[in-house]
Amino acid sequence: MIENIKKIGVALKILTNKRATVEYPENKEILPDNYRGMLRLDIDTCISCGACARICPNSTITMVDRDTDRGIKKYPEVNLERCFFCGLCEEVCPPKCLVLTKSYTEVVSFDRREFIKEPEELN
Amino acid sequence: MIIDRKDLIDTISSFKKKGFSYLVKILGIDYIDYISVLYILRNLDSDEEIEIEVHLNQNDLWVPTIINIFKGADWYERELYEMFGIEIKGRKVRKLLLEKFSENIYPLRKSFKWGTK
Amino acid sequence: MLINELIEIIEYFIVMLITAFAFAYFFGWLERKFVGKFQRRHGPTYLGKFGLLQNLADFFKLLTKEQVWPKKADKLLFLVSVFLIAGFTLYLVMLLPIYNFYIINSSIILLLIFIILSFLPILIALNGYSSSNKFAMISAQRSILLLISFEIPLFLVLIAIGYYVHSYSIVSIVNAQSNLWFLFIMPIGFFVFLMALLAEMERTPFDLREADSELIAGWLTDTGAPYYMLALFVDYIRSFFGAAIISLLFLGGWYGPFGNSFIWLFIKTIFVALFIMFIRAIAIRMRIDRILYFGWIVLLALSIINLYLVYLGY
Amino acid sequence: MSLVKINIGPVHPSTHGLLRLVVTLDGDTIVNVEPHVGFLHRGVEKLAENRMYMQIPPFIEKCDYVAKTAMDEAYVATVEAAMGIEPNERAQYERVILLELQRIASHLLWLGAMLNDLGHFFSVFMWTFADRDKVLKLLEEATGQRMFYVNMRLGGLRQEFPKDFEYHVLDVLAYLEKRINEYESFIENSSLFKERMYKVGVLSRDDAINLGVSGPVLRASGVNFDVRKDKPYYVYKKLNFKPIVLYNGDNFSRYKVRILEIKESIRLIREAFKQMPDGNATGMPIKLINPAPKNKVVRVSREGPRGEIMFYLVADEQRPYRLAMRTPAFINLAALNHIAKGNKFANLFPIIGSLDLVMADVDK
Repeated sequence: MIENIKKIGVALKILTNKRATVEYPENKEILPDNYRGMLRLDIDTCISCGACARICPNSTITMVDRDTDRGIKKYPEVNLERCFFCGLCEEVCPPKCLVLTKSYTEVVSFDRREFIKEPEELN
Repeated sequence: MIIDRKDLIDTISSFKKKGFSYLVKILGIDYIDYISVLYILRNLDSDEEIEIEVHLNQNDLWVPTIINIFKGADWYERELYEMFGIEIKGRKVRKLLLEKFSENIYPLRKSFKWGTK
Repeated sequence: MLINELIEIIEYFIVMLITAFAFAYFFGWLERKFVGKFQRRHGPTYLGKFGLLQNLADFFKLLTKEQVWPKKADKLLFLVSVFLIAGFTLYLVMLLPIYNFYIINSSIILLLIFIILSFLPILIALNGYSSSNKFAMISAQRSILLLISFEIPLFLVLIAIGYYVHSYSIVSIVNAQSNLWFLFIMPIGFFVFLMALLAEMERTPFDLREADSELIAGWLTDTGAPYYMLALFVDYIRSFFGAAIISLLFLGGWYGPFGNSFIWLFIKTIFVALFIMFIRAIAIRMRIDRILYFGWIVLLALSIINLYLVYLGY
Repeated sequence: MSLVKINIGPVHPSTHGLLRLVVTLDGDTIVNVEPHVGFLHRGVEKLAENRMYMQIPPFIEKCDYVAKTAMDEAYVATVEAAMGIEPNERAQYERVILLELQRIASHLLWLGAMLNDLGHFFSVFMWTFADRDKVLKLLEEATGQRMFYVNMRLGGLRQEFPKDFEYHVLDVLAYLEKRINEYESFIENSSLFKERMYKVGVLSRDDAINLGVSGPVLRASGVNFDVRKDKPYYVYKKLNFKPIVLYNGDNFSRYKVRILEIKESIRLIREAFKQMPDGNATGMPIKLINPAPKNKVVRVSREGPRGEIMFYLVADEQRPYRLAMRTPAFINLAALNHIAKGNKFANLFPIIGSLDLVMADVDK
């Protein structure tokens, strides 16, 4: 029985620890600066080479053609339902225009079509 | 080392007597014209490892069971049977993952095509 | 003459009902907050000031859910046993005296309470049996096992108290504790009584009936949402009753340092409830065969020793 | 007594993930436990035959979502062996640090889930999760993602450690060391715990070898085998790593091996930070065309938190021809039937807890 009393002693000491949980909507955790969150595309520097579309393991990036002043060019369009933010596309992009930002803006919506982000929306 | 499947059981038990008492893995590889089954054993004291390979041609795929030498081989053999369709002679083997509605579907064979992108 | 007695009973009935419901409600809330603090998390904070309305929200949520009857379930037996359990528990609460405010003060009130209390596990077993779910079956067997192994030590301790006070009426027992609490007179008896009541109230380490890591929800596995809410509420009321009985019999009910009033009884009950929650946050569930060993050998021996000590005029 | 067959379904409070057990009971003692698996089967081995080398790590990591770095590092080491690339000194040290941090996080999660199976009403579960969160923050700081890091590159890491990463790690380790002693005294000082853990689910030494279990389950039965010592890789020899072996093979020794392994990992990380040379640990960035592999057949085995992870790679030009994986939980679960036979029904869940199963590991 003695060990049980020692156990209660330790338990009382543990009772004094401060809470570890954070009330999410009000205050949020601080993220490190190299956090891989939402994608951001810088349209003008994109040379539409399609490297990101080919490297993506889940093939979530498809090249969609947009007509710009210099004729029709292909730009990446991301399907966020399938993307798991592995960051391979960010590394393989030659002009480094596709970047994963720190904002994990809650990618939530009631409509599945909203998950497919057009190239213009990726900013 | 490559051996024939007839003397598989006594080579494995001879190796077990020599001290290779730990079965690491049984795996199958589909080389289109034959399927090779590998038994990897390890000697826990001297840390050596030995690979015993058996070649099976595509039409009669069966392998004798080593369940009574290594109890650990049970799930490996069931996985082998499910993934490659290799019959395990000497024991009743049931599929591990999908028992129903998966007759003669053997995913790890090269002949098994799926929606390749 | 009969009418004002009747009015007095109804008045008492309402007061006790309100205290029982209020206590059960706050017991549920306090348990979530206290165990939450113990586990370094917040507990409910979203509804109401400190999450006070959380239980209310659960109450209505469970009420709105649909009641699904399993095919093989025995509907009549289930309904009878659920409402009997609820009825008996509330009836037990009615028998408790508070200071000078009680319905019956007969000399055998304590025996009546514990006879009814020992009848509840049988009803719970029936309830589990009627839902014909495998887990509920095992839970019903365990409920009977718990009943058998914890009743005898419980009653031996009661006999010790009764012998000491020469009567079983709770009021006279509490009056006998005016100078020295029974906790100090018979500490062994207090330990045995506490363990037996923990098993009665299905609290860890003896919550075998509702062992969630093994039997999913024990005898409540197949109950529909409204009846689950009723069973949960009854569970909290039984915890209130257990805490009240312990503070009445062993901690000198309404006797306190300054004036003795019913506030002391509530403070002690809340303190005992906190202690029960603390045990729930710490202890691990005992295995069924260890509980039988604990009940039959350890508790039985202790209660006999306790009885012997009291008999010797300790 | 008639045998009762109980179906502990895929969704059960105490199975770790999606595992269906069909238990045949004779009264309260277990006659036979038959696990039904396959709920998390994603066919990673077939998937790998269709992806380029550096596209596969995200899938390999999902095969063991608790020890992600271990699987990721083991796979990338196999590809490096196939291509004849050797990570430089600093990269080896940094990989060992990340591996040991991941082992601590995995053991902490196991500790909480194990106590939860004993009926502990989530107390220790919440504490260990809060502490594991601290370790995950460290890994997040080093790799940029909280759960699936995809952090290993050929010949090194994705990026160098941030500036004062070392100081963050050292004070988290100091905090963890204090907490582990607190947990140990809290958990072991209870007769209830000893009752349910001693001599329960005993696995003898030659049964363990015959069944082919690995990792803490094997070392708790007295077999002195740890890939980090027997086939040392990276800098474990320099950190003079000694495996933890206990001998009576019951639930308690499986628990104790993991607790001591956490302490050993803490010591290893501190030692690694002391000996780490300067330099740059970033490996080769991702490219669409990887260097051609030199030797065809490669076999690499590593020590994950649950046991020995082994990759068997038959290399093709740009895609693996065949990638076979030996995941430890697969065989530990296969041994469950042998261990649990004859025990009480209430003992089944502590035994499952002590085997530290992760279902994605089993189903691959």
